[in-house]
Amino acid sequence: MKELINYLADPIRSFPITCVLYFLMMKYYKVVGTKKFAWIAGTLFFITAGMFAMDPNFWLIITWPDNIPISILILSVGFLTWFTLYKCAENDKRIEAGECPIEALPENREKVWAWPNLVYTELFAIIAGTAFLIAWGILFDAPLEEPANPTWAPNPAKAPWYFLGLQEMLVYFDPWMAGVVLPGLILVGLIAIPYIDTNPKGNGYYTFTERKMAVSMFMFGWLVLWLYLIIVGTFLRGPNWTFYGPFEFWDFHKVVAEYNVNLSEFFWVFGLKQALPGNLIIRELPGIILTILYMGIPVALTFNSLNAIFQSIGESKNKFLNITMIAPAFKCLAGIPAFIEKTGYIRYYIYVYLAVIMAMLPVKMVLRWLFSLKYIIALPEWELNL
Amino acid sequence: MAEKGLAEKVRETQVWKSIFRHGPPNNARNRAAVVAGNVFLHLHPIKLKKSGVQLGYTWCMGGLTFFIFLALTVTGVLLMFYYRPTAEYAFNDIIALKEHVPLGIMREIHRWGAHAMVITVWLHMFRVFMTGSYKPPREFNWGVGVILLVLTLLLSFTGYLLPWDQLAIWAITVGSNMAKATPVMGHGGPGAMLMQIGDFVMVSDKNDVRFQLLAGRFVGEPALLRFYILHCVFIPLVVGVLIAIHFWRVRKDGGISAPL
Amino acid sequence: MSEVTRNKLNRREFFSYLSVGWIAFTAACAGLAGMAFRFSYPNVNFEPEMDFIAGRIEDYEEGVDERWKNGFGVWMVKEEGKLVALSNICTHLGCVPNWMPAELKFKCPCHGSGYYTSGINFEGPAPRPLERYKIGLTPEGTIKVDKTKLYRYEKGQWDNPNSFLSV
Amino acid sequence: MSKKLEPGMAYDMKKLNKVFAFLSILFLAVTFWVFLDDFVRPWKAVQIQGLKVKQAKIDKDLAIEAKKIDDKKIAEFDAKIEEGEKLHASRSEVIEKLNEDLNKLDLLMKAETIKNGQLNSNVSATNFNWELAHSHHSKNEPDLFKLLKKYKKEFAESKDRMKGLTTQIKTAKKDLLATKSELTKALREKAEFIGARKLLLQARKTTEIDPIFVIRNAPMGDFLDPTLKVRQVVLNDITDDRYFQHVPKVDRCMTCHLNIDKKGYEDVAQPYATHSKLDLMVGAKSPHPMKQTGCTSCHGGEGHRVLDFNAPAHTPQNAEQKKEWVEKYHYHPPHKVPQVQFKVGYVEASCIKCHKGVERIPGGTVVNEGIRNLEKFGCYGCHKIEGWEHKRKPGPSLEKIASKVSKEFFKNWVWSPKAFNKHSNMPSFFSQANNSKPEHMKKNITEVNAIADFVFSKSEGYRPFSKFSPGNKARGKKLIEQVGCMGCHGVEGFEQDSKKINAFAGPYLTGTGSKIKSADWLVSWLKKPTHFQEDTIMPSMRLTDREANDIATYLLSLKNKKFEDLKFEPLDDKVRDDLLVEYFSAFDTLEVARAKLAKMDDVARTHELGKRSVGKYGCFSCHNIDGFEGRAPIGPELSGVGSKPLTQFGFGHEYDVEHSRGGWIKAHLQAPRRWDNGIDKPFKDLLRMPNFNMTEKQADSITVALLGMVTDYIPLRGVKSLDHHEKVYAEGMKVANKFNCVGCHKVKNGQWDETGGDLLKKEEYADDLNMGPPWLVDQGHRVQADWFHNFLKNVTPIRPWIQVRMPSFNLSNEEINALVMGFQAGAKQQTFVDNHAKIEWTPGEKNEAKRLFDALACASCHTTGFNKDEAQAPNLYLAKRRLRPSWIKKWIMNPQSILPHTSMSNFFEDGEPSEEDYFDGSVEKQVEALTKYVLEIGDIELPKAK
Repeated sequence: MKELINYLADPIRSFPITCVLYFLMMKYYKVVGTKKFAWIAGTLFFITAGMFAMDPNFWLIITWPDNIPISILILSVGFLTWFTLYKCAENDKRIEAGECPIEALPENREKVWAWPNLVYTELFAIIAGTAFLIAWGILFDAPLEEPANPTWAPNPAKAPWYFLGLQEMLVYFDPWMAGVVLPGLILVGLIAIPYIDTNPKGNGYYTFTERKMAVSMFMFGWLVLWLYLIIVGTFLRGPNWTFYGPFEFWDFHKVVAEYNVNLSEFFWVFGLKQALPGNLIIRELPGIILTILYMGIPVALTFNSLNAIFQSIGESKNKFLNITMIAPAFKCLAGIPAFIEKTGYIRYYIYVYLAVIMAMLPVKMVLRWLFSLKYIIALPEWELNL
Repeated sequence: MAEKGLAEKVRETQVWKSIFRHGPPNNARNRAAVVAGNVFLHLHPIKLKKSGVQLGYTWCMGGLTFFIFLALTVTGVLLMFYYRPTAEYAFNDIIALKEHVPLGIMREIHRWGAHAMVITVWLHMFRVFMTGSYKPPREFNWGVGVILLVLTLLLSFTGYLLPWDQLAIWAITVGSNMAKATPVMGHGGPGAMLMQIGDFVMVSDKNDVRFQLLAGRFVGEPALLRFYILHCVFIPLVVGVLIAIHFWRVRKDGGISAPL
Repeated sequence: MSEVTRNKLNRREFFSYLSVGWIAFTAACAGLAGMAFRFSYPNVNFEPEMDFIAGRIEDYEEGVDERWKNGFGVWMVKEEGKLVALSNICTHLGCVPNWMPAELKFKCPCHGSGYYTSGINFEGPAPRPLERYKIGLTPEGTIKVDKTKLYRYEKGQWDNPNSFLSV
Repeated sequence: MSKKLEPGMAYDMKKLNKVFAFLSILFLAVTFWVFLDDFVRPWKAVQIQGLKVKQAKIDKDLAIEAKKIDDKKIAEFDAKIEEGEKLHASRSEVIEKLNEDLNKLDLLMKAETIKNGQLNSNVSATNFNWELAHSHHSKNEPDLFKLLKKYKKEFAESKDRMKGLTTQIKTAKKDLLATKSELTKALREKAEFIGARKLLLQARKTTEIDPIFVIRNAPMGDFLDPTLKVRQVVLNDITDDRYFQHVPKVDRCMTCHLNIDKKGYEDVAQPYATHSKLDLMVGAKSPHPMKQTGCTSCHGGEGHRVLDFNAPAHTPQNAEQKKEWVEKYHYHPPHKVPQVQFKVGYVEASCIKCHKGVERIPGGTVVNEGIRNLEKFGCYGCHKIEGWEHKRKPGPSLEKIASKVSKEFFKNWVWSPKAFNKHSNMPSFFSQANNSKPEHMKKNITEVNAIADFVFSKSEGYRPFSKFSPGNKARGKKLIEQVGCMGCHGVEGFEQDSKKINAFAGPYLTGTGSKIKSADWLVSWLKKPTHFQEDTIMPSMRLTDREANDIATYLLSLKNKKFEDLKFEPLDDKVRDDLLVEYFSAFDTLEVARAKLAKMDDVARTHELGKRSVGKYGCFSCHNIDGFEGRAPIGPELSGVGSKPLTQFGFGHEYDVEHSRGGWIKAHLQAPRRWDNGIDKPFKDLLRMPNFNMTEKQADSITVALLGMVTDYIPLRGVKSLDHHEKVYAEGMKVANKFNCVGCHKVKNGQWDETGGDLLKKEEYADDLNMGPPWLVDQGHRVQADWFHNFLKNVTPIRPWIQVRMPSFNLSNEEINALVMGFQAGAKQQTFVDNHAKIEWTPGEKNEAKRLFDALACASCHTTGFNKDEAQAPNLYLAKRRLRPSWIKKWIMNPQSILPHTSMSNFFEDGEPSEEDYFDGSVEKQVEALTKYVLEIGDIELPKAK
């Protein structure tokens, strides 16, 4: 059993699993968003967690002082994600029934005094928060290791836990992408959200049906691309940034079979059976062309000629296409011209490019797992690897 | 006539009256006055929609984040009395906090509070997104919020170095090495090698962004001092100003979001 | 004065005073911001020196020379008409390998990575060859090794003329 | 109001804009100003000028280089290159083919590398899995093992293929290179020929001011990689004191003194000149490299400050230079600086900071002289100096003075020692600048009378053991010259030599006849000084009765009539009583003091004043006087005088004294009483520091030594740490110094003043050093430890031709050991040498050695035991007991390398034997045989001479 979990936890498998779970959760959010589900899931979670904790290796990982915030994070995010879905489900049922959301009920629109209603709530939060922090401080010592010594590095040397998502990306991207471009785009993307999402609905109340696209994209980025990677980086990465299952001992000597090959090598050596060209640009031309093509996708999507094809696939009644969400996805794509018409090209391109670049991470992950692909463009001479 | 209670007597003193200019907030007029007349409370509107006070709607994460920020400021200022940001003393001062400084547990509270703030600020953003509260007219405030979130991470990151232990310097080393890879501006990033004329190297480990951050080629004493200043003075100041803007805009944008 | 001329005048005045004011103001503010920027780059730094004078070419025999290993962490390797300054930090986990004159290889005592005299790894967990440091001649004809500049084999940098001295 | 404003406006908008524009421009101007202010720094101008200096030097070198390169030769090279290029072009087909091959090989190699990498990672991963499975006895262990085996096999095969490919590629590349071998060779030859010039041209390029230079050093741009920058060394081993914290010293002097550690700028003006002692200081190969020792560790001053010329506290050498600096650099004397820079001649003061526990500091000419003078003048008697506390008192003991001189002589001597002996080290206390007034003189005379009465009353009795019988004065004089008295004493009648020798351990012998009370005392003293004073350093010269009497006769003939005729004024009771009352009333009323005085009788009063005066003038500091044992020295401590704040030096009203530590000390040494000038003081408070009548040179040298006595904390790792040998050597040298061995012997090759051998400067020895006391160069290697020990205990002459005598010193066993060990450590030798083993000869060797010994005519000088001629060299029969075999070899091989002046012949000049017929002309064998021979005759009982 433990070995199975160890096996499944490897990002090669756990990432798709997480994606599928996420997909199921969003698809059946009305089931998830019930109190009954919460009770069952909560109970199951605590039982499994309790069983997991019996394992010394797992215990070691979760009780390491700097990992405690992550346990708290997992618990609170888990609960609040359910809570959100619960709220959404409640509201959505009402909206589907033609009623207003709960927040818009007259009794909730009623104006109440800030004192004592709001002030007291805040006071309670402060008191509870202080008590919680003090208790946390007493129960767990703040981490402190050996005095700083620049001549030897601990292994693994990890960044603070909230940056471990970025550090995990380093496995797939060079630092300039994982450490600079991607975080920068996350920041820009977040700030841009209100300007991209022009859907006027869902302002001031929980809802999913009214803003499916926005919510599912945000939750995917937040839960899967951010929190999942942090959890992997914290719990499952040991010495040499090698993967270790949750029940696996962090053995220093562990080696994972991994030898990655550049796209240019695939193309020239294995494809064309030629020595690598001396000219850097020619050598990397396949990767460069591929990248340009990838970056061209958003432009291509605006072509009206494609629209009809998307439309037809989107309206297909094929069961497989529908269950795997391929048909709805194409339906979305078919909606692009309408979307552009509504919001304009600038919004469209910002939005789609952010999405495309965000998608580079899973794309690169999959390519790595499937083909041991190292770099699409490998120009170490210019420190430019993609 | 019944004897006046002690509380009432106190309320009638000139001192009390000079401070609180209204009676107990048990009627409409005074409830309004208590909020409007108090410099701390007047951040709040006098009345607000019921949904805005419901924990189920707000999760109170923004409030908690602000409160933790205050708690961190207080504990942080206190810790500064015992902590010296120098290579020879920093680690020992942290040990001192643990071993003999009275209520040195302040450090634990500060450390865990920092982590808690990162979590609450993320959850605050999560909630704001889920209720669509970034939608007009609140777009700008969402942007301020995102910057505050980044600054929170930076606050935590800069504070991470201060204990000056292995965990600290290597976490910062790993973190700051990313700055090295900044395109053109970092000596390990794409384009850096183009910035060279003869033996004049315009981007090297002695002048790139990482050097500016660390005041050195590696995490050393100047980096400790620089992070200390960033952590204790510079970022908190910026955060304070942005928090003021954030709150002010919440009010100006019509209070906590609610269905239109 | 007609409305048009007045507008014109206004415009001219606008350009003369208000814009000059704003441009100067902005420039000065940018200058002060630049001050803060420049202030953050110290003019001297107290970090240990990263370059050293390593004698003369004639001082080196064919093969591996260990005289700078302890002080500066550098092996001087003279081979096939080239003199190079090789880093002595194992590319695996940063231990310091030993030079094994009998087997003509560097062997890391931590996890057994092995390197040829050229610095190229051939056994053990080391992911890549040892790094080379910048090496050059001073006008006095002495060798100067600069550890701030690294040359990595897997990046094809060992062909860089600064990564070796022809002898 | 001429103009109507818009409603709601207090000002005219145009006016506001004008003011705004004005203020903004002002603001902008100030912003420019702040950058300019920050940017313009004097040292940048210095560095730019430095570039020109460097350029000039490179141009000079280039000119020299250009002479070496002639155009014809270059044309030749060029022709060769052209030819090579042609050849290379002609082989284009081969090259193309090779390139094609290489291309194919590269492809195979790349593919194989990838495969190999995959296999390698498989091997390591499978290996880990298998090891894990194996140690946990998992079920899948055999499968994993099989897999591992398979991977390993494949990996090995792949590696083999790679090796094959590598060789092929290497060959192909070699072939490719071979196609242009002529070209490469020609190019290399040319490069080698003009290599030096190329480097110089490159270097010259860095001195040019081109646009890139301007960009690099422009304001705001200069953070990237400026060429003009503050240069510094950080000294972790030497610290500055900052509120009890010792922080590494930082010196930035090289920011302007750009070439201080570079050869070739010796003749350039400062600040671009090379250090004047590059081999000793600053140079990378010197014992004090710049990166380790820095600048201000020795020079003083504020080395970390570079703001302008004044910041580092430069100190001008003299008024002239000061004037020049004022004009050139707006120089002003440094203020608020703890340690200003030393003047050029004073820098050696700093040696003392780090070189502790040694008698002489190598290379410290002036400071060594200063230390020697401190010792000579006995400064340490009255002033405590750390590390000097246990030195013997500089003056003779007065415990038996009554038997040596008369009271009248004593008084006159104390009043003015220089009147009797102008070379005397005893300083003058009386009739000085501040106590020459009649009322002072009266009191002084009374004090001297009281001192004499007191000291004589304390004096023990002494009976000489020998009787004087008049001898031959001329013979006595000759003896003085011959036996070596002048190693320690200057002697009247030998003025010329005395001046040269500058011996200081003993007094200058003049007027002895007027000084010494009893001739018997003098004879006894000459024969056995320890009989009179146990701890004297005066040795016995093993004089016979006749010799002692002869010398005494000569010395007694030296009279100082003028001094003898002096009559010292008698004691004035009233003045005495007044002085005593003053003493008594220090802590009491006059009445009590008078009552106390009244209780004392006349003798008690005189003795009381005598005792007080001895205490007042500190006589006991230099002389042993009964009753003053263990009294603290009267002068202020000198240990930290080099760090004493300048404000704590009392300059009084002496305005022409240079206002610096050094200035004060020097002035003080030359005229100690000058600080009382123009000050009205009571008699008892007058300055008492006596006048040594020092020359300026002496005062300077002592000033240097004293300035070095600083309180600076130097971390242990920064201090010169003596290794085991050096420590033992230093201890030995302390004894050698105490007994003035160095007065006669030179202990090292090199400078006179630091290595001893004063006596050798005497005229007769200067011509032939072999006639003087033997050099002790390499002595620790030359002689065996036990022989040396016995020799010092019981001196027996070694060199019969030398007239000067090795005295028998009054050495304790510890002192002998220290000397022996010291010399031994100096030569890095072991105590025990086994040369008593039987000498093993190879067949025929002994005979040949004998013949060689004869052929070299060794016995013509080393006559003892061989013939009846006068010995010109030491007795070889003693060699076995006295010398170390390894030294004998070294000596025979090349005696001049040890003692340049020796009369011993060098039989192996330039490594060639002078007698080639023996031992096949082998130097080693000859030396070996001679050594064996010399050692063997040591076993033979010395044939009775005569």
